[in-house]
Amino acid sequence: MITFEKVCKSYPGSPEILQNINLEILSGELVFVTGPSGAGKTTLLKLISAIEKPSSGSIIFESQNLSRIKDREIPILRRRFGMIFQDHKLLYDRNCFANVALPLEINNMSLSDMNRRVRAALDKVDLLKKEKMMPITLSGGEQQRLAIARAIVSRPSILIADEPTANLDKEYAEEIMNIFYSFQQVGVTVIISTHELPSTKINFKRLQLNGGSIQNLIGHVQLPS
Amino acid sequence: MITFEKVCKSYPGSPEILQNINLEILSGELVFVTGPSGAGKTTLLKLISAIEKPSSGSIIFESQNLSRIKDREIPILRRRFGMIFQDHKLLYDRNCFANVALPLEINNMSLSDMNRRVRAALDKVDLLKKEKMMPITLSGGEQQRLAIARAIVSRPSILIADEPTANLDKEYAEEIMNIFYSFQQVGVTVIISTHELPSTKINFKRLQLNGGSIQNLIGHVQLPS
Amino acid sequence: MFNYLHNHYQAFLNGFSRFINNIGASVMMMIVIGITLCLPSAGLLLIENAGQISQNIEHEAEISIFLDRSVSKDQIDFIDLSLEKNSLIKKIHFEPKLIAWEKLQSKLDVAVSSSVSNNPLPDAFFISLNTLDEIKIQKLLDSLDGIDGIDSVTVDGNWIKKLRIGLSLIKLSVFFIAALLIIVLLVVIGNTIRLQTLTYKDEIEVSKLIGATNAFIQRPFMYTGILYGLGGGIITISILKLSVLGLNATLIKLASIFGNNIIFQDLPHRFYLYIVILAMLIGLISSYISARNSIQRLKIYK
Amino acid sequence: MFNYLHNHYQAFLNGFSRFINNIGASVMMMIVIGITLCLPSAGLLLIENAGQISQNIEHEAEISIFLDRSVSKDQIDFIDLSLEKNSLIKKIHFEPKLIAWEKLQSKLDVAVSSSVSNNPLPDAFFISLNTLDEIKIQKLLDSLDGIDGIDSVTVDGNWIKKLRIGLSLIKLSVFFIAALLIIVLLVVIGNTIRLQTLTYKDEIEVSKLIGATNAFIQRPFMYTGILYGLGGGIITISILKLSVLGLNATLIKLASIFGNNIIFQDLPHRFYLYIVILAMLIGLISSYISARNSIQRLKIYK
Ligand SMILES: Nc1ncnc2c1ncn2[C@@H]1O[C@H](COP(=O)(O)OP(=O)(O)OP(=O)(O)O)[C@@H](O)[C@H]1O
Ligand SMILES: Nc1ncnc2c1ncn2[C@@H]1O[C@H](COP(=O)(O)OP(=O)(O)OP(=O)(O)O)[C@@H](O)[C@H]1O
Ligand SMILES: [Mg+2]
Ligand SMILES: [Mg+2]
Repeated sequence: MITFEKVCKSYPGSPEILQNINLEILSGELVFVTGPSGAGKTTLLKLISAIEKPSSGSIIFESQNLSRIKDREIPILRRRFGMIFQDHKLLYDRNCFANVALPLEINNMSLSDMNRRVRAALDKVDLLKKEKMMPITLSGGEQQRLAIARAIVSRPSILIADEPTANLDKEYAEEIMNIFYSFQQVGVTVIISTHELPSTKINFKRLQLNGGSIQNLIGHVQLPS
Repeated sequence: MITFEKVCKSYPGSPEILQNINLEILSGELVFVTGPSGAGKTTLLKLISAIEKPSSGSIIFESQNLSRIKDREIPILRRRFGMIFQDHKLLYDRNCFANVALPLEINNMSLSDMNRRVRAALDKVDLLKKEKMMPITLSGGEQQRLAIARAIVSRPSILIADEPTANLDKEYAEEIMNIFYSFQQVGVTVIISTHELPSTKINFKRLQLNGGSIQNLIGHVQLPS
Repeated sequence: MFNYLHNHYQAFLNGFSRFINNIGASVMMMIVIGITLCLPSAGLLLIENAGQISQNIEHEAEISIFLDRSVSKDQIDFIDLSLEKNSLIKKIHFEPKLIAWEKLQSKLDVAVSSSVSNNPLPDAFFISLNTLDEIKIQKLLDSLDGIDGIDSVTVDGNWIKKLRIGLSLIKLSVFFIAALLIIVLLVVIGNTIRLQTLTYKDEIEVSKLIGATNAFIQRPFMYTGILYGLGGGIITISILKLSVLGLNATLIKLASIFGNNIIFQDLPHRFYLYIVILAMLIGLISSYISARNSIQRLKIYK
Repeated sequence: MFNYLHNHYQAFLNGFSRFINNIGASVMMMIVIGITLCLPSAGLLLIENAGQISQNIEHEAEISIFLDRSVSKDQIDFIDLSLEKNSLIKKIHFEPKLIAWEKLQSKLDVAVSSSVSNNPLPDAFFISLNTLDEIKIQKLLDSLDGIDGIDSVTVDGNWIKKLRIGLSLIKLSVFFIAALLIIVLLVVIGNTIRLQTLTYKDEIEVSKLIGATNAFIQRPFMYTGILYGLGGGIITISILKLSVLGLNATLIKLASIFGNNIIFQDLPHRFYLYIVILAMLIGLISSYISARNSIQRLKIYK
């Protein structure tokens, strides 16, 4: 589904973050991107979602070359993604319901469908009781869950999550992981950056980014069940 | 230094978060506030820094009653605090140096002193190389460290940190904890909310907030050395 | 198609709610537009009125031909005939000396005129011309000079020239001011919308990140701009209408001083419609340009 | 004290850098202020000029007293004496019939006047009064009526009254427009500053959270407002100065048409200073009020 070929990425005025990355993510896979702070995890996810373009090499997403994508094709691409950002990027002048409804609004969905889908998503992250509240009144962990609800509401074919459990205690973190698993079960490709691998028994692929920006590709790992 | 007497806190339109809290934090103590997501950790820290006022009960800070503090006394109070927020609250239109310099500007410090102090703080969190960069170009963990630099630059007498290591991998998290310890060593009161206690050997006090918003006060704990 | 309409309807609702949420800014924008457009509109009113006056004036004399006091009826007829043959002459008016004297008497004080026993004035022709061309007029004057019975000829046209030059100067400056003010409005509205996009920058960034097109994001701002224009236009025409009514009421009260021939003509009603449409266009154009620029420039992940 | 100055210096630098960072918005604000203030300033110019003209006019006649054609030298002297005793009368001007006739002849067409053989006009006194009080004037007229040798009395003051009423109407409307425009400016600048505080809301929130006072936060905005005013004021006086120069140059060119007695008096130089100070005050006041409100209203932690 996603193929990196000799991808390098450097930001203007700083050394190369990613060097000569080759990797393949198959449709329906669950992928963890790990590595120390500053290793380039977020950068990798931004490359996949066409927020950044590679300095060299090519990224192929379903036969579309993201390094040469046109600006006006990006919105169509992004609507297929569900994205959870490290800093949540919630809208603090809309309530929880409206935050989650935003992707559906952009997809021009009818009001009744929207209602149903938003409620279902909020329920999944245990925030249905708070649908009328403003995000600013939510705790850090609740905000993180709200961001997850917004990512899953439009039933994306790829879920990209940047440290989605950073602000959550163990219990909630596991619950959230379970949501991701359940999406993977129905065929969604899930890519998660984290600095802590989950302790549940599940098949996943791990991409370890080292601080020196060399990538170690570790194959499918089966945790002891 | 800080005393809570029968403190209750509820937000308009929601049930009580904190019920009848009594606690005492002594000058120079290292305090961890723990508890599940939504238990009220952030709320507790906001009460101490006079961002929120208690619904009932009184909070005494050095013989000043924070429940009855006047609006114009708050800035003077806050300048004694170093605060690290769960969502960092960095200014994205100023570079790293200027972000850290902000508290000193407010204190009306001369440029040369400012330069020295800001550099020292950035060095402590390992960001001196990035002083000219904009926060947006920092990784999640780097932003968190920047927020820490801003909190310590004005040499506060109290450090209040809301999940300061959420976005950091184990190594960096330990480094940051060491910074907090070193502040405590020189007499600064340090209050940290976290969902993961540090694994280092050190004396600390732990305030456990349960989801039911009843507080368990656990005394000084000496980890096995 | 339905989708497209639904899209615009949603954008309109969104723009309207922003308009309401910033009602302070909205009201002030509308007042600014309203008052600013008043100026060129009032100018338009003036031009329309002045134009009518100057048209009425056009029919009056431009050349006065005074005849010898001893002129005979035949001579007068002959002069009349030769004037009527001349293609340059648009209109001929003969004023017998008796009527001229009566007019002068009514202009001078009664006390003065009553003491004058005999009519000192001659018969006269007053003619108006098709042309303002100096050379042709000079030729005409030369030809008139040769006719028997004509005592003297005076070109009266100067003051009309003055009026016309004055009017066209006013017209020019009104258009100049109007253009200037419209530019100012475009800039002011554009800047307000730009500042507004800045206050919505989080929403814009997030919308872009989850797949909204620039067109989608900028549409509500355009509706806000149109609403500003609509409100401003309505304020303009209200002020204008009230001014005309108020002014005319005052003029009627002051009729004893100024004479009651000065009544402001109201603008035709379609002009009011034009003003509102112009205001809405200004709102649309400025918000379109500034929202577009601002949204394109807003880097995501900032 | 040093601290205080240092504080303000920092705030000024901060405000100045915001002014520069938003140079687009700043330039447009200054243009808006500049053009808006032009209007009342131009009005001031007009009033100053018109005031001078009307002062010159004040010395002319307001009552005309026409004497009998058969009046004797003694009678004229007697009338003159009794007029001079009257305290209502400011100025007396006697115009012998010969002079009046010459004046009329020069006004009428040569052709007409040359055909009038004998002078039809009487001697006349033209007097101007200290008062415009209708009752007093009526009394005076009654007393004049009784005097021998006076044929008729006419109050000529109407056109001056008209001019005065016109002038005071213009004055009033200029002040009205000025007040209106200053309010508009206050609102526009205030709103721009308010929108700007919104774009700086993160900075304001964080500053509050780490101990900045409201005064500290709002100071840079006030300096931005003052800078807007300064720039706008300079634009106003530049436009004004250029207009006066340009207009006078044009009037001199058109002297052949309009006569060369119309020359625009420039405003005294201190007026230019006043305009700039006024503009800066407007900037200060509006930015103070709006930044204050906006900053107080901005809840920390939103
Ligand atoms: N826009 C940018 N311009 C310049 N440098 C950047 C930019 N974005 C990221 N960087 C740098 O690239 C490096 C990798 O950043 P990235 O955000 O990918 O790290 P990360 O692995 O996500 O770290 P963390 O776990 O702390 O979030 C960092 O050193 C960061 O400073
Ligand atoms: N301003 C507010 N208005 C209403 N409810 C609020 C407000 N702030 C917080 N709450 C609610 O109070 C509860 C406790 O919030 P708080 O932020 O203190 O939790 P926390 O312990 O910090 O959680 P986390 O670990 O997720 O950050 C949450 O359920 C939250 O929704
Ligand atoms: Mg990251
Ligand atoms: Mg919290």
